[in-house]
Amino acid sequence: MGNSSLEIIINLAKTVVVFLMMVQAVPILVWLERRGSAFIQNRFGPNRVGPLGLVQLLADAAKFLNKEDFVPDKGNRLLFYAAPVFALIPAAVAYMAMPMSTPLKIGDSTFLIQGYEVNVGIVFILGISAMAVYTMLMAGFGSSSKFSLMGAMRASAQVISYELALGLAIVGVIMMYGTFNLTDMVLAQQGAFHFSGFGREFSLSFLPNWGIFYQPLGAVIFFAAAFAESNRLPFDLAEGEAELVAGFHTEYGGFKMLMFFIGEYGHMMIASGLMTTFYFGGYGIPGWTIAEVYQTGVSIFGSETGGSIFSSVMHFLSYNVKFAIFLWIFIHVRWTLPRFRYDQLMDLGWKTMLPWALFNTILTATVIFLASQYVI
Amino acid sequence: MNHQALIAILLLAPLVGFLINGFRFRSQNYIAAGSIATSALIISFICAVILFFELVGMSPESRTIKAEFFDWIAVGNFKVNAGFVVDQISSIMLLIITGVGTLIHLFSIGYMHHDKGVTKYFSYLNFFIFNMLILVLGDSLLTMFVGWEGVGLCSYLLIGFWFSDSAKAAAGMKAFITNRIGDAAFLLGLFILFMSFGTLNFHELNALAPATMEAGWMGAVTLGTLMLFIGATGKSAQIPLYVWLPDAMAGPTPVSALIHAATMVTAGVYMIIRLNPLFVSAPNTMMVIAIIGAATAVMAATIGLTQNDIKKVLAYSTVSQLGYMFLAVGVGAFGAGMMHLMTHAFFKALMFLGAGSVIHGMVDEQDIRKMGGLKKYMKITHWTFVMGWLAIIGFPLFSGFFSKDEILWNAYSSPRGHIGLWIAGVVGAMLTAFYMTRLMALTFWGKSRVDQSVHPHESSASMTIPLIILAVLAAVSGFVGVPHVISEYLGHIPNFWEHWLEPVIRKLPEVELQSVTHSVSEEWTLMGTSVVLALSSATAAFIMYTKKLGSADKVANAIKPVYDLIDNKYYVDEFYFGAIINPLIAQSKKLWYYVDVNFIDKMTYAVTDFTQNTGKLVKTLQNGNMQQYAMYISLGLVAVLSFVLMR
Amino acid sequence: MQEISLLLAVGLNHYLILSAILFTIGLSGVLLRRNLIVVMMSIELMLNAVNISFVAFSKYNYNPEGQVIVFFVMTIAAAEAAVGLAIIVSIFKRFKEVNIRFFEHLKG
Amino acid sequence: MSMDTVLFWFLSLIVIVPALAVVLLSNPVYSALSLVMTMVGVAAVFATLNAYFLAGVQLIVYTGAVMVLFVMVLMLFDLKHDLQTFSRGKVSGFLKIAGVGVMAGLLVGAISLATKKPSLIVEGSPLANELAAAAASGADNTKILAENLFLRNMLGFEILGVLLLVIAVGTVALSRSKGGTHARD
Repeated sequence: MGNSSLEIIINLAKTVVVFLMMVQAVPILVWLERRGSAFIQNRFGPNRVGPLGLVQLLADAAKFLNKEDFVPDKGNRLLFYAAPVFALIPAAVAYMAMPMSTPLKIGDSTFLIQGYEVNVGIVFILGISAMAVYTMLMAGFGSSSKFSLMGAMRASAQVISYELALGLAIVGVIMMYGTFNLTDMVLAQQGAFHFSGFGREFSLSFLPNWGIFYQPLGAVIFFAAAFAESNRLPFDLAEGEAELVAGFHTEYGGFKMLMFFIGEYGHMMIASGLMTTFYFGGYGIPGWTIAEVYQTGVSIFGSETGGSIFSSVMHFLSYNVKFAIFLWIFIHVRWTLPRFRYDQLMDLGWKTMLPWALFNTILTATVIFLASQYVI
Repeated sequence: MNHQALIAILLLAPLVGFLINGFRFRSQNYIAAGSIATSALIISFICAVILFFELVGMSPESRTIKAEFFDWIAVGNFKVNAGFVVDQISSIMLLIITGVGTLIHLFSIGYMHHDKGVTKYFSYLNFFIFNMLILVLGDSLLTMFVGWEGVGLCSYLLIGFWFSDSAKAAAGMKAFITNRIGDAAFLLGLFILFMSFGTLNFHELNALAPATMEAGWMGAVTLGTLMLFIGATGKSAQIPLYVWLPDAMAGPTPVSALIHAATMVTAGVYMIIRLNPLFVSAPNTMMVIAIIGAATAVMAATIGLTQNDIKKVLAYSTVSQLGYMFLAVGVGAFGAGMMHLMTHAFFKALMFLGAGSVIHGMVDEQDIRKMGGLKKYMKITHWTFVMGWLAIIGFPLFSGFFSKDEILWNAYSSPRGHIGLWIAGVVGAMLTAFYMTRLMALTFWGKSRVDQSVHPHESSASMTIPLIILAVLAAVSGFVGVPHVISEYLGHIPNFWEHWLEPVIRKLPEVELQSVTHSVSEEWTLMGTSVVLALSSATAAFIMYTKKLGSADKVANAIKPVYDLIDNKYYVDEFYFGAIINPLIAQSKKLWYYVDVNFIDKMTYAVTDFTQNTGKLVKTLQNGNMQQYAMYISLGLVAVLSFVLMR
Repeated sequence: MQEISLLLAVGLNHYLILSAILFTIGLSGVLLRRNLIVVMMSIELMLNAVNISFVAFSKYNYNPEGQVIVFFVMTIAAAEAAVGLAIIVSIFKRFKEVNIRFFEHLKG
Repeated sequence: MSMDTVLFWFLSLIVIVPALAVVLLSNPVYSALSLVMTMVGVAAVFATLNAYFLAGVQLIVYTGAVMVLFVMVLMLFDLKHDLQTFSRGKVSGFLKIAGVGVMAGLLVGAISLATKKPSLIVEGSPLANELAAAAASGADNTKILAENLFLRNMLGFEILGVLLLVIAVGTVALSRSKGGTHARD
């Protein structure tokens, strides 16, 4: 955790900050989603409260807090209350492992711009976010409502099914970078497009060295599976309004409902963050390596601490720009695509994405092997 | 093609044929079954011919082709390879087996075409050939024993081929059990030889054969070879184990031709020739062999006089001729024995096939009293049969003449021969001439006594072609081994036979020691005597059974006690039953009623009762309750853990 | 002092005893519970207990084989759970209950 | 009191209390959710033992797949009527509890006896030095695990693959309704 007590305190505080950042991003996203959907579908969004309806969220929050906190009569109280809490925790814990910028060096102390670094980052994030299923199951069972239970069943079946494709899509990335560590992956995507293999060097100066150029198929599969994992349209069978009222959170209202919301946006953020990290260079800035940024900072501020701060800020911005683009894509897709039917969903998962993900894995392994063994 | 592959193909072709036909044994398509089996044999025959000419191309001393496929048994010092060897002796056997075998397969297509089990029949035949080839090619006694047992099995299967007839099934069992006795002795012989020499390989055994003659009866070589010879009496139908062969005629006639005349029954002779250096070292064994051979030759011939079944006559004739072969090897004339083996294979196969043709033409009638005058219905069969007849009675210049004459001459002149043996041989030859002529006369010549309902007819080409080929062979094959005295008058035909076998035949040591030489005139005298006696006997038979039909009965009445004795085959079967089998059965029944029922059964019942009761008791533990099982496991774990800890 | 050092110096036997306790809890579940699914969960508990000791040995003996075995155990446990649950579902379809006594019908 | 010690005691609490709950709670849904808690705790224990990859796999496989199946099945059954929690039978019940108790004692005894001997910790694995180095530097040992799994235990790995295929087919065969996926049973 750190060497001195100061570092420990700062690191602990940092986790709280990252958590709050994540939670506070949610109102912005909600606003963005509602405004965006209004533009896309040509209807009224939030526009009365405050400029551009920005204060609408505060009003909403007040409403959520004041709503009646009811529990279904036949329901299981314990599970009913536990479910929203568990919705929040895995998402937050997983997001904290995401590297958001270069480490901040102040004097002898080093602070990572992420909740904490995990060596097996990918596995950790996958494992933690897999626990989100329980939230839905608990909510569905605790509500003692047919709609909720069916929603929960659908959701969990869907999440389990797509976890396979998701995991296999990532295997390609892992094989390519040879690490589970997210920071190492980001560092591996620095600079211009170049790689060595078949006894030669290949390079293209106008392209960044991003994973998307090595793993296009994997990226597509991962992105689609991430949609399914976060239960968003076009995969929101679990809460399909037309069929199940609202799925597993039919019986929820007020603040508990809000927590489900945060959890769902949290998953969206994890997916966007992973997408950025795996395939789009993470916090890296295209055409400007970390060392160059650092040197620039040093020359501007005249000190190493200044350079480090400059680098961290710049990369944090870079990361958030990419991150925001993916979040917007999530929102955009939600309001433009229709929902799948359940059998289509399962067919897509098992018969299309899983085989392609397997193919991608085998192809990647073959190419990596050949590139290391043979000379053209 | 290398030799190993050739031998492999030679061996595997019949096996493959056996497997193909064996897996489709329900099929009744006799053309398919026959052609598969026959072509397998043709392949083997071609391989045998190639191998033979390979041998011819080699120098006389090194005429050996070896093939070792894999280690069969390896226990301590005892090691047996699946090794096969082709040399002068086995190459001749190969040619006989595959050649005659091919002809008999061909004959069978015609003979068996109406039978329901034709595919099964052909698969057995092929399997027989496979085993016979192993017997012949095996380079050790143990490999030979595999084939030895295999041919026994096939013989059993084919004798009892029509097993729905209980008499025929019983004949099969008789053959099998009789052979078992011989095989037990054979195995004992194997053990004795392995104990004293430490090997079962023919080559090594022959090399280890002691140079000095072993006197007495209890020496390892004498005892071992004697045991082997008892095994041979079982397989080759000699006194005292000949009784199965006449009954074996219950099988299909081509089987009798192939197995019980040409090939399998000669295995005993072949085995002795194979091990001739060893046998030479045991003069007492040789003496026993010669005496038993001569006795069998005479005894079987006398029984042949009275038989009325065409196949039985031929069967006793076979026993008698095998006796000649044993007489030959018993007096040390291994070459003559081998030659008689070959000529006999030709003419006896011919006569059996001819008999088959007759039986086929007469719609399964085998009694010669109901035949007669078939000459005009079956021309080809008749003339080929005549060839065989001339050969077997030793008509000059036919094959049988040369081989039989060689045997008789050796029986007299060999240092281990005796004038008594020669007399027995000549008597046997006279009797042979008599009963064969009787057979000819009753079957083909004279007036027809055929039933009105039966219309004899000549057989189809697939049956007559083998007859013709065999007839030619029966007539001329004797010229491969023409004796010196005759060849002078025939333009000095060299004696191929002697030259061929010379390197593998051990000369009797007495020949070098004794300086007794036999004059040419002596040989001429003996030869003339035997031929004249045989021919006059044949003439007498011809007159008795064609011109003066009643005279045979008169003679029989005149010597009624003797005739009855012979007609009942010397009561040998009855003797065996009375002296051995029935007491054995009675004792076994006693054992069954007292020992088995009172002790063994009770003991086994006690064991089963105990098991059952324990089972009933323990059954309650297995009540399907999984958790109780888990409890047993954990209690066991507790027990083990506490044992480990408290120790 | 002995007690304090036992509390403070965590070593191999601490993990082993943790594993043993977990194993015993799982075993008692297998022995005593009537609900088939809970019995299966208890089996998972036992497997996890064993896994802990494997990993502990792996760490303290510097031998990666222990972790490989754990990997295998996990795979087999997943397979076992899948088949076991399929059987339980069949039994539930037949008897509308998952009491372990219905498994007695499988003894044949 | 170092961080590791605190972690260990905390985690053993996290592991054992839910484990007890699994066995003792009469509602199987609670049991299942307690078991999830135990699994997470075990994963954390793995992490304290430097087996980070295994901890992740434990999370993915056990909590993410196996336990989800359990919970789903339980919720599908929705057992309305009360199921007897514990099995009956005075003698066997006593035997079982006694057996478990004695075994617990014996196990703990065995462990404490055995660990007094230094021989329980053995050197000699071919990768021991690498692993020791990795442990010393706090680095990840996933690579060593991979080398061991894919080079030295290849056959086992392949057999596991075949086993999984068989299991997949067998499970589908067991659980499908007669007449195809869409037929009523």
